[in-house]
Amino acid sequence: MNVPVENYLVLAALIFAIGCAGVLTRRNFIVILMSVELMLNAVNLTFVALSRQLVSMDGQMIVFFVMTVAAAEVAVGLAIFLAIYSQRRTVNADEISLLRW
Amino acid sequence: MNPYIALLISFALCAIVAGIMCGASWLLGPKVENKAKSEIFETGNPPLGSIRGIRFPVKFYLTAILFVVFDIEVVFMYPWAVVFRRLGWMGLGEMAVFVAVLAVGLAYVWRVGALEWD
Amino acid sequence: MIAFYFIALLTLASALLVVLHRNPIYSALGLVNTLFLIAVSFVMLDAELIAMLQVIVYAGAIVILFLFVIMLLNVESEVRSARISKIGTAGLAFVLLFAVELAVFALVRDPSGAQELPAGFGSTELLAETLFSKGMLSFELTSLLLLVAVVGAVVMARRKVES
Amino acid sequence: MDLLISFVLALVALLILLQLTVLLLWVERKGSALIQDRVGANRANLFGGLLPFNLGIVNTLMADPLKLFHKEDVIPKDADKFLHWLAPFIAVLPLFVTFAVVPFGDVLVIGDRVINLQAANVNVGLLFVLGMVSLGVYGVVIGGWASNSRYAFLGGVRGSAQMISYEIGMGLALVAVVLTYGTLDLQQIAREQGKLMWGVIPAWGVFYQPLALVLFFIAGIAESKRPPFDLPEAESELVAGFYTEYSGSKQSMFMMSDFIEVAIVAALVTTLFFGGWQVPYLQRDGFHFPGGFFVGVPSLVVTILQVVSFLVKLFIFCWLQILVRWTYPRMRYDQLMNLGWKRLLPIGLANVVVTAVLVLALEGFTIK
Repeated sequence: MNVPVENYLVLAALIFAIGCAGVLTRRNFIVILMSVELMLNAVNLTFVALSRQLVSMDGQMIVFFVMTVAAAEVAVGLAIFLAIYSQRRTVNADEISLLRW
Repeated sequence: MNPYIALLISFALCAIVAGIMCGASWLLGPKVENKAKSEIFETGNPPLGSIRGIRFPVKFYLTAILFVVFDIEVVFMYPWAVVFRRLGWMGLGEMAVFVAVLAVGLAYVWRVGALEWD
Repeated sequence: MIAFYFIALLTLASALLVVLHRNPIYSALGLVNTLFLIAVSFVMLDAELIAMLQVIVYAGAIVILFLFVIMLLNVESEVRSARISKIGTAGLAFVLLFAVELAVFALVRDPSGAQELPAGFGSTELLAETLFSKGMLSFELTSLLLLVAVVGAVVMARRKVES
Repeated sequence: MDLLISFVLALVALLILLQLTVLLLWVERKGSALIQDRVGANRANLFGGLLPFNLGIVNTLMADPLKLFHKEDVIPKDADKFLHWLAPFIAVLPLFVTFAVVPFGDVLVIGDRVINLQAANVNVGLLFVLGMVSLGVYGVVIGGWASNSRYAFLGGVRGSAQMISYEIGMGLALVAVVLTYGTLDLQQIAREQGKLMWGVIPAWGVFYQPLALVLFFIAGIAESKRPPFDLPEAESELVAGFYTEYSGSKQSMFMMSDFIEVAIVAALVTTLFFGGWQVPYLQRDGFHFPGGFFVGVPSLVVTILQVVSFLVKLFIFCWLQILVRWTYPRMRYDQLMNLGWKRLLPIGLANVVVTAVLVLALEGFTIK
């Protein structure tokens, strides 16, 4: 079962692109955050694949931290979203423009 | 042999068994359409309609956030627990700092009353 | 090799489900599925510990958080509008280009012979030793990050209760 | 050949689990009858009760599943059909698979082939169990949401919040166990417990980690949503909670998932704290009693004794959970959350820290 590392990189690139497309086209704030998770995971996959290629544990170690960052990001992101939702009653990211002038 | 192949076999077997068991009623049971039967059950009263639009307290969300954070803490503890004999007091110190910082978080949450249910 | 293509296809299909389905609950389920399949890829890459943590942290915690918010708000499915903003279109084109570029880059590059993996590579012990020596500072900073996340999330979420 | 062996092992693990859950269904009825001074399930019988002895157990084992499988599968009209199907499946599948990493014996020697009696010898087995248990939340959440019923929805929300709260207590209790054994491999943990303390007492986890055992047992019962923690399906409040709108075999899947969780908690308690398949003083070649007595036992008999020992322990802890169920009244929701967050979590953390300090201090003095 020796799949060349390139295949994993291509898979990760595709997942990343899908996530990126989701962020750009979807309106639902929750789905946008989910797409961000997809992108983070695509990066995790490249880290692990390259960690194996380079025979170094550093890649796997970084995945740990990426997971933590993802968790923190989701917790705070969704809390902000809840606070906004209670005032605006919308899940549409386009209508949330507090910081826009 | 790679244990994960064994795990995969186990997974497939369990999926098949679970699928058959879930579908058993659909295969074996009667199918009689009935308007009253397909209503949802609200202890005999006429149902109040769809639940879409019902919202519940933010408490549950706070619980979920705390769960995510402390779950990560526990997850970091597992690799440490495996090798902490080799890491010795140094590793224990690292973990103590980590736990202490998160204990501050727990104390904060406790203080502001996010753990209170009534 | 066949196993890899099978899993890769499933992963991509569920990733597409996340982005394309109108009902956020299905998106969340697609996300769980994607993350689980990525964990399977991790196992194939000899990172068993990371794979299990992926299941525990992502599937068991983060996506649950998403589901909670979806249920907390209990929102109707999004009405899909055909209109995609100009920035969105430009972004999409860019993303496609990026994906193609990455793929070409990854495929064209000379495949350097895969090195022999030392025994015990990817084992819990090795990972933990790296994590608690090289990654010590990041590890401690992580705890601060989590602390900030807890406090921030509690403050933001409770603001809603009072208003 | 290897594939065949692992298939057979997977089948054995699954069959142990299924038999145990169906048996528990009967034991729970008879047990509750015993506690409440009733006769309990005694009607199901073969040949119309013509036999002089009661075949109730056999027939209750058969009759219950057969009856449920022949019921109509009703899906409420506003429900999300796909999710309604998915929920029972996803509730049961991870629990089935969990048993694959639980060792139910040491090794079986046939000719020159040594078979490890464990369906999948994964060396991060404990984390696999935790991961699968954490996937169990999805069945509850999705089941509650898909039915489009108020009772189901409330039950689903309550249930998921309860399960995630107790997962942390469970995780912390297990960290302390890992600290003691220094491995995540369940088979390895079971083997470690074959040693003796001071040459007399078997080195079972319960003697090292009594507090972790209590924490884990409480968290495990709460995780399986059984009384006194059965708020998600509290009959007097929510009809049947998240599976109110289920019937026939899909409903029986949810019922079964409760019993499977009981079996899994019992299996983990056995493996982590009570020596797994270990019989005290039994090594691979026979009994080594303290004081130098030795009784040789053939290898096949040793294996059989170990598997029987595992099953007996498993059953004892299942029975203990049934006793707990019929002993304690249901908790209030605030009590439940307080217990999870304000008791189990701090105690679990303290237990981990104290264990770590003790292990380092003691081993530093004795070994090095």
